[in-house]
Amino acid sequence: MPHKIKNIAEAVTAYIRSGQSMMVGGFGRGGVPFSIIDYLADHPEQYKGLILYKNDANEPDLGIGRLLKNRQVKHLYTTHIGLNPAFIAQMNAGEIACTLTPQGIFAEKIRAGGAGIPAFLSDIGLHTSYAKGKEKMTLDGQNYILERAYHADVAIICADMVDQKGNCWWQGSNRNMCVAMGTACDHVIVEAKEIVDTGRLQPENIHLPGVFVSAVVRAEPRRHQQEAAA
Amino acid sequence: MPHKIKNIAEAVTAYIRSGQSMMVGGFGRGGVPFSIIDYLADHPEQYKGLILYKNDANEPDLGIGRLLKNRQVKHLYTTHIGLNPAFIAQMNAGEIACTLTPQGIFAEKIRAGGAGIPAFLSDIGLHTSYAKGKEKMTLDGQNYILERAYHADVAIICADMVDQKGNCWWQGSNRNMCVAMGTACDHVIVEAKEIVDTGRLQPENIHLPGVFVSAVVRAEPRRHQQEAAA
Amino acid sequence: MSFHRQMTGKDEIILRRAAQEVQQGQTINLGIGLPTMLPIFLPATIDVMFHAENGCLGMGKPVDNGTPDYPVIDAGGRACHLVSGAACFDSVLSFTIVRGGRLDLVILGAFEVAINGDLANWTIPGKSTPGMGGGMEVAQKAKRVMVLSHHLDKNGRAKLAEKCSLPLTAPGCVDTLITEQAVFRRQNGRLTLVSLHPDTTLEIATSPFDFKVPVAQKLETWRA
Amino acid sequence: MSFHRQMTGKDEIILRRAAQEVQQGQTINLGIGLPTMLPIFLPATIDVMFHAENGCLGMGKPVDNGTPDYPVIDAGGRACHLVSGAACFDSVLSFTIVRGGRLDLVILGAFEVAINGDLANWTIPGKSTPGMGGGMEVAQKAKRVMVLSHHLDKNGRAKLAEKCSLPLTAPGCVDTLITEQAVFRRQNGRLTLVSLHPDTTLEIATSPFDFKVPVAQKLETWRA
Repeated sequence: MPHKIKNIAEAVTAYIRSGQSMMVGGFGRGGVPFSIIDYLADHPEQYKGLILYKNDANEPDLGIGRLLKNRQVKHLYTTHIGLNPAFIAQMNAGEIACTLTPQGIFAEKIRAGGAGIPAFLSDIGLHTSYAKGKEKMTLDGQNYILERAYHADVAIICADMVDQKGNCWWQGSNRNMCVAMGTACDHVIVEAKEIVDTGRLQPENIHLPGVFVSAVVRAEPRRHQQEAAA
Repeated sequence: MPHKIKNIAEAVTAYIRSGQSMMVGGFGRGGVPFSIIDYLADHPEQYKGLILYKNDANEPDLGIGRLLKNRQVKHLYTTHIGLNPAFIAQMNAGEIACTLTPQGIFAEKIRAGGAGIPAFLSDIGLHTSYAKGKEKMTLDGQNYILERAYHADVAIICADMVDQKGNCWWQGSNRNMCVAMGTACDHVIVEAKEIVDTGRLQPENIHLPGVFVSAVVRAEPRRHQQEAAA
Repeated sequence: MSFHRQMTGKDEIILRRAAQEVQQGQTINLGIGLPTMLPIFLPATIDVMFHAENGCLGMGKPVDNGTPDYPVIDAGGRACHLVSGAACFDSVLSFTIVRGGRLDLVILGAFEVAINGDLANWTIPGKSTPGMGGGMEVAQKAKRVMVLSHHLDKNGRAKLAEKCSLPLTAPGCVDTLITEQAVFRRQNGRLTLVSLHPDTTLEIATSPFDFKVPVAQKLETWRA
Repeated sequence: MSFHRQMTGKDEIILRRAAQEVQQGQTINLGIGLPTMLPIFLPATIDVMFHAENGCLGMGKPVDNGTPDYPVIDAGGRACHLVSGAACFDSVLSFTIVRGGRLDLVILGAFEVAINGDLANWTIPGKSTPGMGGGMEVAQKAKRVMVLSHHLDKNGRAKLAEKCSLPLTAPGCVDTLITEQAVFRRQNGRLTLVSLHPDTTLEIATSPFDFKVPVAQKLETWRA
């Protein structure tokens, strides 16, 4: 089987287009595919009008914060934006659409998209403003929100160890939304902190099997780390 | 934190009662808690009228095949019974209720029970006799079955390595339904092929965190293996 | 549990022909019975990944003297090796792969296949209900469904019927049917005879049918 | 990202009192801000497991000189050690733990708490909407919700209100409210003052309220 390793330009050119929906892994910095995002942010004219799914909005000049600042994003689906005041200002000015969802439901909607489940019931946020305007359903006398699955054209995620077949493993808390996103998109580009030989990851300990992965790219030294070191 | 290791009699006495619903791990022989099942089958008067959830019906004198043969089970929720002709005869004679569900939907219903999702939509089996009498729902013009979550009083599962806090790891294909079942019940008894010191399992490679586990028991040498060896 | 089966001459013809349908790099699920024996007939140059419902991707050769207690079994209960790059997971992720449409090819046995691609292989009401296992899902969601079957059942009736009399596993799902006499592919919604084994003729192969089977204008040469 | 905060004398009083509420063996989730500092005040004999939404159970001490790039961070972005027996997982399993009701205790900050236990801590419309993150789920599903808060906000208004004016995180979820002046527990559906810090009096503690706060007949001694 031909290996899946590509360089970033190849992978991005093959799978990402303006106007697409794109899931981006990460919670805080762990799991964020910084090298792929930086490539997109360095080519703002080629990749715009994106619909993003990301747990949080990173910081203004970091990760998807760069895409937001460049106005390459038309809609952000997320759970938390508390750390990006520039984005909050953009949102308040109506320049970008933002949909906030409780974090576990956000993860569950993505997972459902990957698992071929079009919708599920949930009582999370039922008696809050989150429920306003959402489809409801009654089951055994209880009221629920009908939560629809999320599915996107492409996922970009960062994993700690990846083999040539695309099998992925994450360290510590870096896994977060990456596994669910890796199952819920037509194509998945994995940014690998370390590429290992196929067979080195123990089969039982693989977090995301390579069958979901279209391409593996090597993580580059991080710009903000370089700057911090300079 | 006090460790969770108990002997089988202690754990069964603490968490299992006649008439309860019980999920039983395993697909074929992998993941089946044979020692706990044998204990239940050796005390047929104390543990009867059980409602079981199990991927398959094992063989007549093995695993839940023993519980079925002893008539300790009043309802079996499963996906495949092809290998237990004695049970098929019981079922055809109306002595036991049996609900057959497509295997992935069976797994998904259990997972939903663990994840606090009361129901989800699915198109699996929609145009087959499986769909007859099931609740339906239309979403964006597509018809779906409303699949309800499974939840049970107790799960019994077998894992390959378990630490004192109940963190579990499975080898090869032994994991099957065990993880989902381990999340979907009020109490979970894990039968451990090997009990390891807390800290020995790498945190990233734990398949089921101990938070879900009530008790850990040691697997005993298997009766059918002893007999085969005799 | 185990579903071992002695291979007959007809089985071998079917399996050799089926092996020709497998493409490089595919993710494949094999049903219980005849399909399980397909890997023996694949050339060494073909690199594919076999999926097993119970939770593996990358099933390899059967284990010599493997017992059902071996830690890696296929969905039929047979002890198997794993290939390099294999992954093991639980039933939930296993069916995320299936329902997510990640199976390129699933190869199944059948009680009946209808000319419109309907498949029945999970219950003979009142007689035998082994259960659907993962069959409904793989049949409904794989990119391509191939059925391997003897041309005639034990009673001498054709396995390919005008309409299934048994409860369906999935409607209109069969893309390819391979018997020891012929290959049928679904074209314009109907399974169409597209190739004949050299040992048979169109007359012999179509004689068991009490309905008109579509036949391709130009037959493909039998490959094996 | 990080949510560091300098600890004040009031913070310390609140945290010392809150630590007394923690029970042996509990599974606990700590919200961003003040609650994150609770572990410093727990006695060494208490053995609990801290859950972080991003995917760990068994968060330990902060890492000296830890950067946000450290592979284990808590939900507030702080680099942390793992304790022995910790498990790491993904967001999906993390919230299976939350929605499955496995959290014994969640300790949160608040914009407002209402006397009926309503909690508002995720948005101040038109001014600040950090987002609910995992807050709605932990507040709605934990077995016990404890809020840590200064008795008065920056404008001198009581954090405990007769009714929340802000959009709710979850209704009727707060079981315990701890401020530097008092402990309130929900009794008969209403947060009731059950304990007073020795430095205050009932008159001082209740004077900021423009409504009648329920007070227990017999006050508990303040523990710290």
